[in-house]
Amino acid sequence: MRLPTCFDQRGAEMVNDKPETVLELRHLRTEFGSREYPLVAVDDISFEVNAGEILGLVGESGSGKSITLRSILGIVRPRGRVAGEILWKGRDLAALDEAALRKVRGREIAMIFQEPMSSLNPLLTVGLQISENLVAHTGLDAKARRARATELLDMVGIPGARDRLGDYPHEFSGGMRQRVMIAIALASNPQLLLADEPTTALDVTIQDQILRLIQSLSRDLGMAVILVTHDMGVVAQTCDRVAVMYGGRLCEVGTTSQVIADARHPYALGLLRSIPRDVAPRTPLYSIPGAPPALNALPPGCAFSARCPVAGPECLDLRPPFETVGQFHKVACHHRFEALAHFNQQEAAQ
Amino acid sequence: MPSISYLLARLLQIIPTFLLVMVFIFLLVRMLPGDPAIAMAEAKATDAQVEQIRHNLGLDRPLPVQFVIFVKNTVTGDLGRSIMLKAPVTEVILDRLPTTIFLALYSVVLAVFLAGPLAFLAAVRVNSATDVVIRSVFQIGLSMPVFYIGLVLLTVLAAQLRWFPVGGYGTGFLDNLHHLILPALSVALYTSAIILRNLRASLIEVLDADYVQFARSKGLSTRIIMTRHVLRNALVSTVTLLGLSIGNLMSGTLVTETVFAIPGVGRLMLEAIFARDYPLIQGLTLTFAVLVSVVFLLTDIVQSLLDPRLRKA
Amino acid sequence: IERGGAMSFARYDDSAVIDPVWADRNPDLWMITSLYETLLRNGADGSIEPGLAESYEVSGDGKSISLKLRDGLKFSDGSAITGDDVVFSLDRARNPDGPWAGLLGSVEKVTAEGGKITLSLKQPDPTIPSILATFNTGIVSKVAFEKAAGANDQEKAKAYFDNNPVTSGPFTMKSRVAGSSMSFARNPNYWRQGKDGKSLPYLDEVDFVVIPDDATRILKLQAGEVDVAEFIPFARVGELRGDANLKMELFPSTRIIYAPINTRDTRKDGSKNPLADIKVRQALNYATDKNMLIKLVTFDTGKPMTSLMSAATQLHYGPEPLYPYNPEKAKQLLAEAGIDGGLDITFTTLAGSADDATLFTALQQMWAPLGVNLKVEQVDNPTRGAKNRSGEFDIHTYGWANDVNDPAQVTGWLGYYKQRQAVGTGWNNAEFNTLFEASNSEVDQAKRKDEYKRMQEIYAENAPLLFLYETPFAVAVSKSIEDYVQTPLGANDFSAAWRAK
Amino acid sequence: MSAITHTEPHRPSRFRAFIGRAFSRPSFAIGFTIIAFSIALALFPQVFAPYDPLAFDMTAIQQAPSVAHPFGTDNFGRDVLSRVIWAYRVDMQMALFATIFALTIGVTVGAFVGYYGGIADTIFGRCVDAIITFPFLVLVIAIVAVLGPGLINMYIAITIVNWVYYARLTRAEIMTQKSSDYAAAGRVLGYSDRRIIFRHLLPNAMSPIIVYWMTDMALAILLGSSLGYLGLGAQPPAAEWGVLISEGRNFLLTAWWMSLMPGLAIVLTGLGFSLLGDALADLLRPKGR
Amino acid sequence: MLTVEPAAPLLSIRDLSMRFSKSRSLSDTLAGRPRQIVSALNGVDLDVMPAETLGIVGESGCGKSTLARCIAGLHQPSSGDIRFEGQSVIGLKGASRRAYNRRVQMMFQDPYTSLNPRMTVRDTLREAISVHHMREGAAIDRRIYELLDLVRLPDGAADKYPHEFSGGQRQRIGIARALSLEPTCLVADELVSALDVSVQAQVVNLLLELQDNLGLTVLFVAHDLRLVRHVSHRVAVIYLGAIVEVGPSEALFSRPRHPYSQALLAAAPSLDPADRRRAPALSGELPSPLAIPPGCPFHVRCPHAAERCRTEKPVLRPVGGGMAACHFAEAISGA
Ligand SMILES: Nc1ncnc2c1ncn2[C@@H]1O[C@H](COP(=O)(O)OP(=O)(O)OP(=O)(O)O)[C@@H](O)[C@H]1O
Ligand SMILES: Nc1ncnc2c1ncn2[C@@H]1O[C@H](COP(=O)(O)OP(=O)(O)OP(=O)(O)O)[C@@H](O)[C@H]1O
Ligand SMILES: [Mg+2]
Ligand SMILES: [Mg+2]
Repeated sequence: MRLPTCFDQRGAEMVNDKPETVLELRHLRTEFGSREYPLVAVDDISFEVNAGEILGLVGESGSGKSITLRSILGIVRPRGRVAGEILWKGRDLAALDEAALRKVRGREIAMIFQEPMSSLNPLLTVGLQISENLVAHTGLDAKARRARATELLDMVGIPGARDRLGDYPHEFSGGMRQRVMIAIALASNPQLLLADEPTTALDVTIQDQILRLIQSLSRDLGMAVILVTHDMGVVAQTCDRVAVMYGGRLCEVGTTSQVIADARHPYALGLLRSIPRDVAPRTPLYSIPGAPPALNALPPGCAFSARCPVAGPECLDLRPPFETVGQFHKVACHHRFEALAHFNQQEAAQ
Repeated sequence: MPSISYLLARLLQIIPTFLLVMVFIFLLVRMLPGDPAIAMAEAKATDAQVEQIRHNLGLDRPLPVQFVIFVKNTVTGDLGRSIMLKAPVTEVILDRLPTTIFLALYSVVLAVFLAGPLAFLAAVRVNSATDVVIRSVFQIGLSMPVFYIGLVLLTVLAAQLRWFPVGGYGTGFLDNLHHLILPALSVALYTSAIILRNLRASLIEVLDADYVQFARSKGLSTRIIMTRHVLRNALVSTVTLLGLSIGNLMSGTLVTETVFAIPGVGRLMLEAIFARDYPLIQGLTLTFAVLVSVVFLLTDIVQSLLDPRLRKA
Repeated sequence: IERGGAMSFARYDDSAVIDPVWADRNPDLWMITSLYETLLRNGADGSIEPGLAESYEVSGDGKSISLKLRDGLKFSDGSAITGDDVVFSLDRARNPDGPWAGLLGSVEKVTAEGGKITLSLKQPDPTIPSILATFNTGIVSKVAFEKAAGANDQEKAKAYFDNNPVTSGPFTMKSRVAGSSMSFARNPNYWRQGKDGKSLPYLDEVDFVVIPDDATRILKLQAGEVDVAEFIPFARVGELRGDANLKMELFPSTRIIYAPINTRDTRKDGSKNPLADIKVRQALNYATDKNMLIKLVTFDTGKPMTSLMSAATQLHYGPEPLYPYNPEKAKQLLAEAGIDGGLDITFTTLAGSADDATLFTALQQMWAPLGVNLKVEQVDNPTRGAKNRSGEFDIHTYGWANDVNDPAQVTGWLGYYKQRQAVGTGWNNAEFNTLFEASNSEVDQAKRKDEYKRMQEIYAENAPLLFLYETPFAVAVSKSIEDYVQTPLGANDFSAAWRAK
Repeated sequence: MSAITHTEPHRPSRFRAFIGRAFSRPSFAIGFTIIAFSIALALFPQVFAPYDPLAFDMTAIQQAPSVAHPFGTDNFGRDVLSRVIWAYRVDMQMALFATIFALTIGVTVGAFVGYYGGIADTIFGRCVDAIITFPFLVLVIAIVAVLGPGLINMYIAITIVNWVYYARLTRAEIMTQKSSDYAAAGRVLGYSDRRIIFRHLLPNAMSPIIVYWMTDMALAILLGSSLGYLGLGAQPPAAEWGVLISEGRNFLLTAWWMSLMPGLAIVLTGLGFSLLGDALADLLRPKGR
Repeated sequence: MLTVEPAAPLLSIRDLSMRFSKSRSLSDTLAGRPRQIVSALNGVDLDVMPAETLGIVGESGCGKSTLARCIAGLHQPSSGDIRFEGQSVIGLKGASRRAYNRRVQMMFQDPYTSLNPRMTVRDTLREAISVHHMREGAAIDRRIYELLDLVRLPDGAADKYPHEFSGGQRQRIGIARALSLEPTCLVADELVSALDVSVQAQVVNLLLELQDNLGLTVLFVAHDLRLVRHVSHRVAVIYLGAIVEVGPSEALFSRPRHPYSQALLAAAPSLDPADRRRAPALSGELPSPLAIPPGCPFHVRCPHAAERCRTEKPVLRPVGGGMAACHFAEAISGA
């Protein structure tokens, strides 16, 4: 298999510089609700992100992607309880208090929220919402902040940026708001960007532009990125590695080409199958049978077992361990070979 | 800023309010049993004397004539003479109004300072013991008559501890602050209870909002998050309520003014009603109408300053 | 001891205009004699004493009264008090628009020759000396008054009052903030001398603060911020007696608390009025335990009524309390009146008055055994006044204090049909009316006394009222203040008050 | 596919679940208990009151709280506890009737005005200003004069003034709700405006209104008490908390229990209402946490 | 169906324009600055045939939602006409509006906010059915289960509240609600943007199936070109409030005529990680709907822009199998 060109380059860098792991999650667990009957939104997740790397995070809606990102920044507290370790450059963010976390937030780690409609304060001008970031994290004076804010809006493709600084969020379209959020997140040149579906509301041309921007920042400044998305195309075009989540748990991690072209987990396989490609127009698409599980009623074993075409009896009770199936490629499934066979068969049958 | 046409429209709207109030108050006041002549002469005057007084006051004229005179005089700025105080109504009102406005504003400021931080605390620790205790304590303000709370405050803080004077008001700003603290406090206890509940509810909502989470993710200081993002947004709805309470206070301080011996318009209104002092009642009502309209206008302006979405043309 | 100093006084209400002619509310009336001296004065024992006039004389036919002014009298501004001022003041007092003009109704003309004042009367009027000791004949300075701005007498009066009036009484007006405070200063030209031979008044200054709320007024006194608090609720009298820093004064008064009964044959709604029956009225009076009421409402500071007027009124006749509690007799009277199926009566009270509420509660309990079903109707003061005038009530509460040191005022008010339909009761007794008319021009004091005795007997028997009780004026005074009095007529008399310097 | 097989409810009892959820919250549990107890006292005061609330006892005037009279006695020797208990009847009634009509009228008017805006809103705005400006006392005295004193007329007077507050509140809520997607969805589904207002917008706007209503009940008791001054409200000798407090006001130092005990009753009841209101609003929020 | 066009369009939109005026602030008024106008739609011409799926794609903020809302009657267009079965539907009121809406349903982008959070699925559906008297009495309940069945929701779903469902399920509730009125036309505004691919597939399958079974006309607004291509018979491309190209789906995707369509297709991310583009699809300043450039609105970003484009506004004209609004459509696409 031919490595993607981008990856190729990056791979070379890796060999040379021994890429520095900036973020490492160890057994991250985030739960809500009462302690007796918790809703475990993120369940024992471990992965790491290197500097200059873009990690894609995909998975079912409600599988805990956003909560994972929020847990990293500690903004699920106080209602959500975060356990495990979040090692940011060796420091455990989970153990830090609010004040210490504040120094990390925005400056070192920035986040783009999923809902562009509700994540901007409706009462403050866009300019102010950008520049308050600059006030908090840079020493720029008012004039310089204005210039920087204009530059940022320009960067994310808002036309007439200078004149729009004084506008309020409700005067922007959904896509524009999303871009404003991206601008805010990028304002202080973070070392890690947590991007939660940053381009859902954007059309492909703008999406392309934004993703390019993120990519170039990542490449040129070594910014690490965790990119949550539903669009496999975006993953394929942008990410270096991909993690797949289901039911609050990680089921597969690997390089982009490993996951997209050579997925092993039945959920990941199902997901990829659902994309309309190489199917006749207006014919039924594949979709994973069954409904997503309630997070507070997951089986002790594999979260996907209820919908899995290859599940065995042990899947219900026994949590499948992460097994390495290739360089960088890990899968958590008891029956990954059956799964592969099952989906290949189906494909063949079609 | 709200648009100028909006401001103009709002100002013009005071006119119909005014007319409405004028008609209502004129009729209603004359519907009351007893009239100034009886109230004035109390029991002692003979029927003939009462008739004489009535004639002197022009009350024996037909109602429409009286109304036309009332409207004409009002338009020219003449509110008539108070029957009870034997002085021009305008003079009497202007004499007493500042005290009441001072008291109302003072108590609102106190209420905000009381309720604001505690609402924050309650909202941040929602449903905790702290929350319940704060709400319970403020409930007292909503449940006890002002005359009772006022009396307790006076007895303990003024008469016994001698920290503050018993009733009355002072001369000059600082002296007034000192004199009026107890009455302002007793009104504030009530207002703050209402504000607290409302603010707490809005705060709970706002604290949960995505934009607050987003602000946190930016690494902003708690102070900025709380003031710029949380408080400001929570205030939008509280401002309306605050406006309503100030509007209420203007005419609603009468018991306080009585208990604390403050010569304000609230007490004056009470006295005027019991004396059936028609010109004074009318004058006071119109004054309240102006004040309330101004307060509402201000709250609208403040609100649209806070919330750009409300800046409609 | 050096007498003098300043005294501060907590009032229940402010004065609007302290003017002899136009004052109409008690807070105005009761201050007038502090500013405006009358020709004659009411003595402590109720007799008429010389005032600005050193003597007075009634002509044999009773149709003229002459008085002689003292020498060297001066207004507060130093100008002399002359006959002209007296004529001016008395003529003003007769202005028919003024609320008190009726008191001088019999006066035809007032003239002055130097210091000699003559009032010629249309008919003899035994009350004139008392009226000349009453506030409405207080002497104002003609020159100063006429200078005051204003289109008519009433506006002039207000302007005069507002701008540091020239006064003849013991005090002058020093400053005033309408609705909240007022300050009197000593009039250096006042004519009277105190018991110690020094000129009155002793006080350099009296400062008034208006505190409408009873409890606050008392607190202000207890906090030492004022020296005197008037109108102490009777409920607090006992407590304040125990306060070592205070004297709890109960000044004898002419105040009576009573309940007019509608004696008309039909009620306003056209139904038959059981209270028109004298027996029913007597029965209700017997069924009322006045001592209990006195205990409950006045906390034993009051005393039962013995006549239509208070015992402190001239010509009072009342050997014993009226209608002592006797439920048996009440029952019997009701039976005689043919009331057996019970009686529905509405008791109109003043809303917000704790005393009235107590009264009602007690009466309801006392009368229930007789089959009287008492319902309450709470109204505000003007409404009560209007109901009284229109006769739209069964029984309501009222109170009275004399303004004039003569029984005619209260008697006319309570019993004379032509004046106010006998305090609105509609009670119209020919004999009473004739006696009253006669007494008003009766020059012979003894005869007049007899007429009054008879009137009081008739009134007591006919019971157009529920006779309740007399109450004193309760004033709490700091121990450091001496000789402040509230007269039986209610006037505040600071002229001899003092504190040790 | 027959209907019968489907009508089996999905879960045993939604209501039971709601109650369970409700009572697991202390603020609901406390508020509910207080109000339930208050209602019991209001319905059956004779069961709870140890004495006749009206009976004088001249031998026991103003006695301090004791075993025989836990709340002491008043200046007629009446048992304060019994009077406080009997007052529940009047005051709970006041809390309900002084607010329920204002609530109904205000919410209806506010909903329409908020939904349609425009000229109706302008007229409404003027009425609000005029009513809030209007001296309440004049209105009350006029109403008594025309209709006579009594609780019912007090309700009328309070309602005339109070609906405005509900209307303003509702208007504001409806205005924010009407721009929501589900309102648009209702329009697209071809629903009438009335249906959209009352079936869709209003239920979603109710939380703050309920909270205010519960506060208002406490306020109504307070207002009713002060109107006792004017002869509206409870007529003597009936016991009513506000009246009890003002009766005891002259005895603040000598017989503090006369005013304190009914005061505590008001505070407690008000607290009950407000805790209940907050908890209800919380529970009725669709994603109640 | 793909080839033969029925004569009468179900929905025909003519010269539809929608302008929003921004409120002026006090300082603007004082400074005499004119009121700003957002031109969300600028003369849209579009025909929708019965039983076809018309995909609508375009840049964000170009007026797709506005168009959808105008069709559903939620916005009153500033000018132009929308005809449904030949009848104008502009300014319909009362009963006729309700009757129109029964036939033309809109589904919202956000499934959660468009469902009344206080009504169970049963209540929601029952209301829609009974208001329009689609069924009566016991038949209503039966219909509810039919609908749930139709959108593949378990029967138990009937008594749950919207917040108890996943995003895809909510979308399906919305679809069931729309279908309960047995409409002729569905306007789906970004129906699946918020969903993961598997759920997207579910919803799309459902839509396709329903359309085949019920003969629904669907306007499918989306950003995901792959999906639009999959579901649409024809596709319209909007740029700055105007249609720049419309044509049969396959033709448009395989051979776009308008430079903007070309840029769109070029920008669509490929699924193959190996196939990463190096050059951006478009460059240049994004125009704002507050100030639409004269001439061809796209000329500021168009790689082929000539002098003519700056001055003359191209009209929508037949090009190849569809229509395009570009002076040089043939030249560009023919290349
Ligand atoms: N504050 C909260 N309290 C309780 N549960 C929560 C809270 N926030 C999120 N959850 C639950 O946690 C789970 C994971 O949510 P999350 O937002 O991370 O999903 P997601 O993977 O981002 O989904 P999507 O793709 O739809 O955005 C969901 O089931 C959600 O209901
Ligand atoms: N109510 C409104 N008031 C003012 N401007 C509006 C309003 N609604 C939409 N607009 C403006 O109209 C233009 C088109 O908006 P519309 O929502 O139709 O875009 P869209 O194509 O759906 O975009 P997206 O893909 O981001 O949803 C935008 O510039 C938007 O700012
Ligand atoms: Mg998410
Ligand atoms: Mg849109």
